[in-house]
Amino acid sequence: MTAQDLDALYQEIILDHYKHPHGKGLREADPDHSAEVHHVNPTCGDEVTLRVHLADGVVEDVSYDSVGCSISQASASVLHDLVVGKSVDEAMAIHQEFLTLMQGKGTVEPDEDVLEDGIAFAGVAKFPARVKCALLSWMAWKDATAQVVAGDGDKA
Amino acid sequence: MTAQDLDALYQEIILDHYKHPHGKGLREADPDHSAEVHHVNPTCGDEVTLRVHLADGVVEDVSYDSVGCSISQASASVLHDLVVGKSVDEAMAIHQEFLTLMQGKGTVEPDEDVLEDGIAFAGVAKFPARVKCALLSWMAWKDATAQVVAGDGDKA
Amino acid sequence: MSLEGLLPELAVIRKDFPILERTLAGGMPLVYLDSANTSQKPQVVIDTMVDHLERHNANIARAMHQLGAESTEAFEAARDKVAAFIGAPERDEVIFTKNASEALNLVANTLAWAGPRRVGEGDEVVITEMEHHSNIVPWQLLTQRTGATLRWFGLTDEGRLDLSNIDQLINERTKVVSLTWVSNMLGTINPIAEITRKAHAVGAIVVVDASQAAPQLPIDLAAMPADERPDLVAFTGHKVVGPTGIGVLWGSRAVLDELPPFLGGGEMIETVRMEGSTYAGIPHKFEAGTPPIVEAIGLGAAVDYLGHVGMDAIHRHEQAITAYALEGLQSVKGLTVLGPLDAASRGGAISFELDGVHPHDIAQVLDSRGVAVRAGHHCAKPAHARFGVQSSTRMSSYLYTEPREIDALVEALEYTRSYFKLD
Amino acid sequence: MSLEGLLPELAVIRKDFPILERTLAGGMPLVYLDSANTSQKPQVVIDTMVDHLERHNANIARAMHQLGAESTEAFEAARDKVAAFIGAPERDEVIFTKNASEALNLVANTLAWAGPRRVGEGDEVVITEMEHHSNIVPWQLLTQRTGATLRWFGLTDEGRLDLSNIDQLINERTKVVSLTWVSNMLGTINPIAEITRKAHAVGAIVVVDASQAAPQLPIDLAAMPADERPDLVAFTGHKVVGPTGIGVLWGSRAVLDELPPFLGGGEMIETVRMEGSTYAGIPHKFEAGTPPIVEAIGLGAAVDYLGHVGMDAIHRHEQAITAYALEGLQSVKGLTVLGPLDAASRGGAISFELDGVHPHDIAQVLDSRGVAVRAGHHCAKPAHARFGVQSSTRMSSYLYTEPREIDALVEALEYTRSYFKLD
Ligand SMILES: Cc1ncc(COP(=O)(O)O)c(C=O)c1O
Ligand SMILES: Cc1ncc(COP(=O)(O)O)c(C=O)c1O
Repeated sequence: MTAQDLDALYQEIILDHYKHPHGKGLREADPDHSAEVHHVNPTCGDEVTLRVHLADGVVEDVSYDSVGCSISQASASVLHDLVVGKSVDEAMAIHQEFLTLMQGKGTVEPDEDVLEDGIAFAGVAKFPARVKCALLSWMAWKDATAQVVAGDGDKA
Repeated sequence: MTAQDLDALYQEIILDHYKHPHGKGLREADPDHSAEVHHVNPTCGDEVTLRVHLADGVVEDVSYDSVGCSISQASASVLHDLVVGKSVDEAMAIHQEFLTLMQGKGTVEPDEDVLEDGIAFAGVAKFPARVKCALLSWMAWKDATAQVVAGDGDKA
Repeated sequence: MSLEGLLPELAVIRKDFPILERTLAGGMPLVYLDSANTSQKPQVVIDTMVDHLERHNANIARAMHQLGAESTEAFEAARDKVAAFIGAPERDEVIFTKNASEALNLVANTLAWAGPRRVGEGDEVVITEMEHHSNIVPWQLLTQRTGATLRWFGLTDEGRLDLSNIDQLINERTKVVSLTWVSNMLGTINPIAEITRKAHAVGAIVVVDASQAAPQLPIDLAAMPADERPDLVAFTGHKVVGPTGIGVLWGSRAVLDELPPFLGGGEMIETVRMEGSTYAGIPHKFEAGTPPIVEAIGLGAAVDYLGHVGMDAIHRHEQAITAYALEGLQSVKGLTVLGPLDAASRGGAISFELDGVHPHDIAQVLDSRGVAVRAGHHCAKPAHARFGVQSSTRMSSYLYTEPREIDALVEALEYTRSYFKLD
Repeated sequence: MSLEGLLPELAVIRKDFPILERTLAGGMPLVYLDSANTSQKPQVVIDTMVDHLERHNANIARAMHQLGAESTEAFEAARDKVAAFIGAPERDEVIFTKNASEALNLVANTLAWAGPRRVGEGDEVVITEMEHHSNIVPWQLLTQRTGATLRWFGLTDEGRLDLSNIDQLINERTKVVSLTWVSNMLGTINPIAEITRKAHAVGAIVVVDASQAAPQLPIDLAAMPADERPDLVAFTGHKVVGPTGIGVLWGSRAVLDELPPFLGGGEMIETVRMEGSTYAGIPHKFEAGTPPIVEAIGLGAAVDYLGHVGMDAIHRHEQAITAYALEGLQSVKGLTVLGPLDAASRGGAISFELDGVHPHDIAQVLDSRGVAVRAGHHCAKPAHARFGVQSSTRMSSYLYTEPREIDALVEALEYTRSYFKLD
């Protein structure tokens, strides 16, 4: 990659989220409506422990503890911003949008209205080795959310 | 290989032994002074069952049953000619001479006084894939002979 | 000489294979009729490998620099190509092994250890009498080691599977049925769909050795009805114009997920602590260590090449050559073909006997005329034993084989007869 | 720039490696410092493989035509070359596998099944905390599956084996001690002779992972005193300038004869009947199926190449570069090297941390300057955990590395610090 690509990858927004992550730390949550997952990136060992708390179909909180590179840390922070307070359906749609962006090999134009700071990850999509970093917490979130939904279903 | 090599491989002597093998067939032998072995060439599946009968340090008989190509059949026949009636030590020396010839990649000059018809196998030594054919019954003979000698030793 | 069904661009295709220009000892041109043993390689496969080694070589997955990214991308693109070649329902179901033998052993070895598919005492594994040793010995080892029972289909005199006792053989104790799609000795094409249906009906999994099928039959796994689709399919790179050192195990995600790991090490893990480890998902779970990277990339180029020529066209070509060869061979006095005589229902490997000359001696005389065939048991001793022979001579063609090469074989066989002074 | 100990013909050697001429994105020349991950290939290795594929390709052993004889001869000559490279007491003790991981698994897997070396309940297997995952997971699988116990040597703060409890660890219950010769993360060279002596004294066998040793240390097994000579040694082709898809397991005939077969199939048999089979002797017993033929031949050319340069000279070169790199790296503010700091007693892989920047980010910035290093856990998670880090950045040199490439690395690290706005 060139110096220019480097700057496309490490957008200021990403470095800001990295240095000042939003919502980091694991918070207590009502055990009936929450789930915790632990995901790792087997290639590099980056890890995230992530808790999702849902209430009445709304994402009440996403709290997480993680070790990893700037991309993986910043993307957890952006995830927190984007999904907390949204309905599960809306949040899943945002997840899908982010996934599409990341898997687009740099050809997908991100929608700022949906992805907000997440558009800064458009540059990451060009680096296959880093896509996994950006998706680590997002995949963990989806997994945890599915678990809560399934658990709630059991009780219904 | 060329047509010339082919003729070097399939010497008349070899084809004669192949068509009219000496000593072929399994013969009864005093169980105290004989051993039977079964050897296969794993590559092509050629097989020999071979019995050695020793008496007073002399090779009384070598009898065998075998399935295989002209080279392996002819070499069993020549083996029979060369070792039957010889002392075990003499026979082992002939075995060594034949082995040296076959492993010489065509560079060893055979001694007709020792190897008699066996010198016809000089051409085979140039074909690594066929050396195993020529040695099949010779290796079986050595194995069986060693077994009888060891067995006799036990009784001594 | 032009036969119905030959590849229209045969002369052009032959030019793609540099070895076909080789002359042998005594100035003899090469007549290569040993493709069921290993196929020759087109220039594009060789060039792709060279380009990788000279310009993009790096380890994969773990390396995140540019060379690493290029290498990883080429390796994973090869997986996509192989998945497309066999119509795999999912690309991650394609596992790279070192050859077909390892692929078959991977299955037999892991079935001993854990999981719902585990084979134990009282269980039965069914194979056939026409299997290659690589689809016999792994199952012998598995059943011996676990106390299970090995059973097998016999063969008819014509060289087909004897299915008369299929309902006894495949029963509620059967855990695995493993069989070859196309026999490497007899050429027989087996009724995979029918046998898979029976096996699935009793809850057994089906393993198919496609080592001889992949080179010559179009395969579309996704298009097969689920109850007729095998659970696992193995083939080997060097028989589909790819390099040695690479093989493929395709397995349905459901079954692969049920198998415990095979080899342990780098790349197949999720996390490792001294006290214990967790494992990655497929395909990585079964790809421990640095995989055969340049070999997978070469295989990708190989199946692409076959795809461009067209597997339907290759299959037609093989059938045309096989029919022509069956006819030519049977014109030789004292020659008996082992296996089905109908070219339309068989593969292109033809094993035969010639009265009065041992296969080794035939192959040797043929070689002196530049004609390369295989002599021996072709790693199928039980099938030879079934026909009361210990070895045979085998010719096998491929997409680059011309009718005049069959003529050369037939002539060389006549010469063999005269060389050994048969009437 | 010229250092004491560098290869005298370094410029000429670099010309042998075509990839070193590569320019990367943005016109950056390649600075390849990831050789412990995989080494680059000299032209002679590539050309040898191409020549084989274009002119001599055929299956081995089983093929008796001219191409088959040529291929078999080249393959077996490669075995001779590898045997010479490690000073193997017998050439038949050299077994070709697909990589080091398979070699290690071969041993761990077969020890579960049969024979005097069988590992069972109550037995102990000893490894170390600095092993590559490929020398951890196989032993975890073995001990979990058989009810044996896995134990391990810890590490000192300096990154060496903690031998203080060696007499408790290696005891009369110990059946196997398996350890790396040179660590791929810490660079540490382990005292193989001493540990082997202890293990042999209690009747255990010793398995050595020489994946990082074979590229840089002269190895002469035959010259080792028998009680200090490991019983089994594994290494991998792609780290000794050979291709991927090929690895080596050397084992003493005595121990190899005691192990049951690993993979079953073609070439590893003596005879096969449906009811049961008997197996060939070494090396074939452990080489089921078509082996990686062109890969073995490539490896033969590779070890020949290293032999011509001279392993002593290569070792000196590595030491010189390593000393220079240790010095350069430590001049970077906030950088900590993990592992021994004395170049004379370590290998050429140097892992480090840089305060305030994650290894992935370091590697990415380095890559933008053409400098290729590895970031992550290097398949040595437990060793990272031991030092309380989750990942690290690793540079690794080889016989083609120049001092100016170390300079480029150091400069790029300085640039990384400024890019991430560290003071
Ligand atoms: C010390 C060590 N052991 C084992 C291996 C595994 O080698 P391979 O991936 O070629 O099987 C490696 C390299 O990755 C290594 O560095
Ligand atoms: C039917 C069949 N199965 C399995 C194999 C084994 O393939 P490989 O030797 O590449 O593992 C072969 C070829 O040798 C074969 O013809």
